[in-house]
Amino acid sequence: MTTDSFMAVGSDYAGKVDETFWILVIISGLITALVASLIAGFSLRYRRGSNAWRGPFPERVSRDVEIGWTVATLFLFLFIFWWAASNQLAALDVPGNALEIHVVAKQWMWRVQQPGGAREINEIHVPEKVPVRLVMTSEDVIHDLFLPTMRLKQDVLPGRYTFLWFTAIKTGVFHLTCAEYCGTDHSVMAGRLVVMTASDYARWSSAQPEADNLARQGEALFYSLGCSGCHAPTSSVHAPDLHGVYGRAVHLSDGRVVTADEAYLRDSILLPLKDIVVGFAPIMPSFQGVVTEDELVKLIAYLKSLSTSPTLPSTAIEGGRAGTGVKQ
Amino acid sequence: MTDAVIGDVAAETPPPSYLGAGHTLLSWLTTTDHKRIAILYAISITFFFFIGGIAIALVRLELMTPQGLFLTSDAYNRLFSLHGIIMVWFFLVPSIPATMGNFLLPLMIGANDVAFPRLNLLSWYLYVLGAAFTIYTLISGGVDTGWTFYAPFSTNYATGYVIAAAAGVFVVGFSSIATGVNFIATAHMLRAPGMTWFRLPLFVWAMYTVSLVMVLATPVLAMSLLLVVVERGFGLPIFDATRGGDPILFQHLFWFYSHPAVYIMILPAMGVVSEVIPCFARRTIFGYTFMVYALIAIAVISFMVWGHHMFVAGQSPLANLVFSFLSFIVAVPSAIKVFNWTATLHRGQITFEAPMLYALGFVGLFTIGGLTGLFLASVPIDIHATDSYFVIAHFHFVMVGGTVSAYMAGLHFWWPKITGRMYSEAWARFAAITTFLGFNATFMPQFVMGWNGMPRRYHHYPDIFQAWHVMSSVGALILAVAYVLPLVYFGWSLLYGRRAPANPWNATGLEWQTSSPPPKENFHRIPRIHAGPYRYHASDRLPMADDRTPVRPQGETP
Amino acid sequence: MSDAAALREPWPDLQRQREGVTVGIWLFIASEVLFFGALFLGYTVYRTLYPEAFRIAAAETNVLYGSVNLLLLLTSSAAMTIAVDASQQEKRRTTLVCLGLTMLLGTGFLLVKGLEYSDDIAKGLFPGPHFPLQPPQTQLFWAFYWVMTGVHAIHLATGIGVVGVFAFILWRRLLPLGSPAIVGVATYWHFVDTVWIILFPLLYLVDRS
Amino acid sequence: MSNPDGRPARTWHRPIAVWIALVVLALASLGSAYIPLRGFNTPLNLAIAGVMVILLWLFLMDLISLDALIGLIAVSGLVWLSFMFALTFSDYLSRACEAPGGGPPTFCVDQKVNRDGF
Repeated sequence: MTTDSFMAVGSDYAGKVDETFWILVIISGLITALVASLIAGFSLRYRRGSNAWRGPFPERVSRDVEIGWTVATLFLFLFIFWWAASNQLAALDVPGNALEIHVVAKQWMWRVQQPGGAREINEIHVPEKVPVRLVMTSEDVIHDLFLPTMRLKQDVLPGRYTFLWFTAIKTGVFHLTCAEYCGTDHSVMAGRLVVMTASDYARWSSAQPEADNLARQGEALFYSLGCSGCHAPTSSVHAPDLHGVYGRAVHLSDGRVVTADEAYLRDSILLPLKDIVVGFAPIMPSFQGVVTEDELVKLIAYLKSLSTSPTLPSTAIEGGRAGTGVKQ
Repeated sequence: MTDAVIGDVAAETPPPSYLGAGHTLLSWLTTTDHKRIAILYAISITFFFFIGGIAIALVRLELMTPQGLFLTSDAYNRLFSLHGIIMVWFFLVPSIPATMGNFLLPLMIGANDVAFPRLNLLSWYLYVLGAAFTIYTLISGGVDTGWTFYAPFSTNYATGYVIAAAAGVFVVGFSSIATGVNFIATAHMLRAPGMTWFRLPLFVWAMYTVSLVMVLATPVLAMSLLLVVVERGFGLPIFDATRGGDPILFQHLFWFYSHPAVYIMILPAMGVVSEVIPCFARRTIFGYTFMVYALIAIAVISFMVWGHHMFVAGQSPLANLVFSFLSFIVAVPSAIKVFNWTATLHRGQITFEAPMLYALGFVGLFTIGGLTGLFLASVPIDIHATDSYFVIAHFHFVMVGGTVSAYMAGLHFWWPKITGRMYSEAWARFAAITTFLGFNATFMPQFVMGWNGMPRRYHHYPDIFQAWHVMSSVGALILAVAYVLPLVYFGWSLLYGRRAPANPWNATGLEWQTSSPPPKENFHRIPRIHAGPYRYHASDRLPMADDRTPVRPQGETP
Repeated sequence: MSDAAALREPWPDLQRQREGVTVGIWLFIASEVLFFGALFLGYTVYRTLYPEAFRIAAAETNVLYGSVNLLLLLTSSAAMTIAVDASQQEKRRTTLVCLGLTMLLGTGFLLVKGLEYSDDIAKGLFPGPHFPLQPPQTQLFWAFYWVMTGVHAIHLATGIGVVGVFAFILWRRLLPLGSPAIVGVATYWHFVDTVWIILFPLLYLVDRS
Repeated sequence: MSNPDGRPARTWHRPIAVWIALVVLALASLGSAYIPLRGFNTPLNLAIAGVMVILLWLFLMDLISLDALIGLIAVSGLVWLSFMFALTFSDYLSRACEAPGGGPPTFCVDQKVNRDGF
């Protein structure tokens, strides 16, 4: 396996993290040097028997000194906080055009599904200079996807999606490891992040044997699992039409309004009684244990594709307002 | 171990030392004397220190090569889990409070004993019971959850003896609550006449504040472990994601204890160092009141920063920022303390006996440990550094470089008081310097490899980290030697050491005004206090109390 | 019998010792508040996340048993207070009777609790694969029900034991009536009562209307 | 307790009075649970429980006549509990989705959480 160093700077964000890190190293180095040299200096000058002058230290001065260094420390620390936090806040917003890759972790492997439908194990191929958003979940314990070159890591949790995004600026093969202790083979739950030029990526993607579109696979599931029996617009069962549901505001029977994003759709499939849409009876069975995480990924991809399809009218959700204030 | 000492001391003067007040094993196992309970604790935690040490020695040996030497991954996981559990709960948490705290708190405030002597003994027996569970876990095959017991790994997936291990920690938690209750009640109710709050030595303040943390944090640990046990044992879904449970809730509960627990470990260390540095600098502590307020501030704010362990766990971004902010705030009082210790040296008459060497080492290592804490409090840095060797190095700087150094400083400082014997100064200085060097050799490389992306709890690792791992392992070997040495020269001192005078360091604390070792009732009459601690300056050199006469005459001929 | 018999090392006098015991027991209570507090936190988090599931699940608790138990414990607390007051006025008989009454009421609580548990188990309300309620989050409520009431029952059983031992000691005159220990025993008992007062609305009164 | 000797002989007057108050409150809480108050049932029940606890602590546990120190200890447990609740909920309550139409953010776990992973 040819892997570049752990510390290559894989993204602009990684460069910023490094910058912050080294400035912190310099500040800490200076403070440590100050303390160390004071200790050494005092130890030498005021060793027993030296002829240094040792008078009392005036109470008032000592008080001023205390207040002085307390305030100085406080301001220094608050400055570091502000600086680190503002860097962080700037990185919170995911670009809207991010390429979405699904990652399912289990003891002790990473299963990856590309938006084009290609499946990978312990490898993630991404194009260079394109924002990539990883949508991750775990089938068993907590794992953590660690991309050292991106200076990113994020716990991968069972029963829930967590996200990471980055824009790679450097092609190559980089490390990908698990950083949250997950049992026996935790240390070998590793893989590769392969960053390719956009054209290489497109070529690679289409050459994959399973490059059947995720959404198309999801559509097949939608019929084979029987979802269409109720949710098809022509069905006689009173169930919400799902066209355009993704990203919309959904009014629930208990008065709440939620945005139908991945997490909502996931819950609606696994735990249908949790959020009942206003105007519908709670008749949908739970698909917990019936669909796997991989199948969920496909189903949700299909539902998302229904929102982007221009030909279908979006009469989907009763009482649903247009998706104001909703991103993605 | 001490019988040899007692034999001839007891015959000397009418009120025998606490060591001479009964020679049978039963007299030790049923004692309610805080000094003897301190000895019982000291023996137990020393035992566990070396068990935990052996576990990590094997781990460091295994890590000499990227593919390991002789352990399976399961065995490796069990060893580091055991190391964590034992070192945290069976050594570090009780280390200074249960030994030196128990021994010195009543002496320093001029009391005969702690407030509830029988509760004190009970706390030791709880420790022993918890220890029994842990030993059972150890011999039946260990536990593989790490010391953090994260759900759902611990509840559903771990293959080790999770319930037994959790039971051990649960029980030992109550031992630390009992100690905390005892210390707080003692500090409030049993101070000698004239011993006002602002005349208390900083060690007493440290014991007081650490007890506060123990009493208020430990029950949450107990409950979170109980919840893990009921989920694992009875299948009740508490953190089970398939039934709506949230594994992050466990982390909130766990770190609500375990972050303050770091301060349970470091506050007493700060107390010890605050006693040792003034004594060997012959200078009053700089900024006494600020030191007190800093202790209190740390004890309170330490409860509000736990979320910085969870920046990548799936916590909300807002919570990340809140916890990051509070974590920077809690660093301020710690920094103040470092500056004050340093300033105490100013215009002193400094000598460099072993306790002082350990204490100065503490200040340096704690400074590095504290500053790297700032890295981990900054969200973007933490995202890269958390769960890596950077974190390992950081908390070992605080807990080993900090707490263990201070523990050694205190042990050397009060050894003459506790045992009535002097130790070999030359060997002790050698051990102190070796500790400092070995420590840095072990953990400095871990900062480097951590930042370079070496994740923690890894049995196999990429080849590029091997050089750093080897350096670290060699450092660990030096450190091991430095920790075994005291065992040897302290043992020698018990048998052949020179008899200690009542006040070998010419220190001002109240504990030095009674004989070495102290009589069973500590003082032959309760002292009256008319001055604060640390009056080392030539101009105001007065003892804290009027009762200067030690119980036994100071005729210390070796 | 003199107070000297109740005085323990290292206290200078009985008054001081009484204060000390009070400080000690209240510290323990503060610790217990956080012990149960962790449970309350878990309950609150999940109830905030799944209000609907908690409503469905809590409808299955037996409010009659819960209420009877609340009254039993409130009464036992009153009896305990009378016992403390009586002991301080050297009213030996009243003290012992009230301690006995306290234990009796506490035991009554455990009996009722036992009946309730067997009903719950008969209805299959112990979380597991064949749990009768849907959605799955209802099991969270019941998990907390079992842990909360279980931990409380253990505390109460301990309380009965401690009161029993203490009553025996007073009965055999091993300690004088004025012993400060009674303050500790009583404060603990009241705390266990407190926990039930909080648990009652959380477990039995959810969305009854 | 505070007043070992000086208290008059009416041993059981105060406990009984408090007991009556507690029982009345308990029944009130139970009764109110069956009156539809549209979401205010639980707050009301908890408020009543709070009053009951205050009564119990002040009069049966005798906090009212004890030292301020004891009061401080008693309150400290609750204060620390409030740290735990406040900071834990700073996580859970901010795992919120953006509310459409500018309304207040609705609580919904798992929505857009964890965009902090970078």
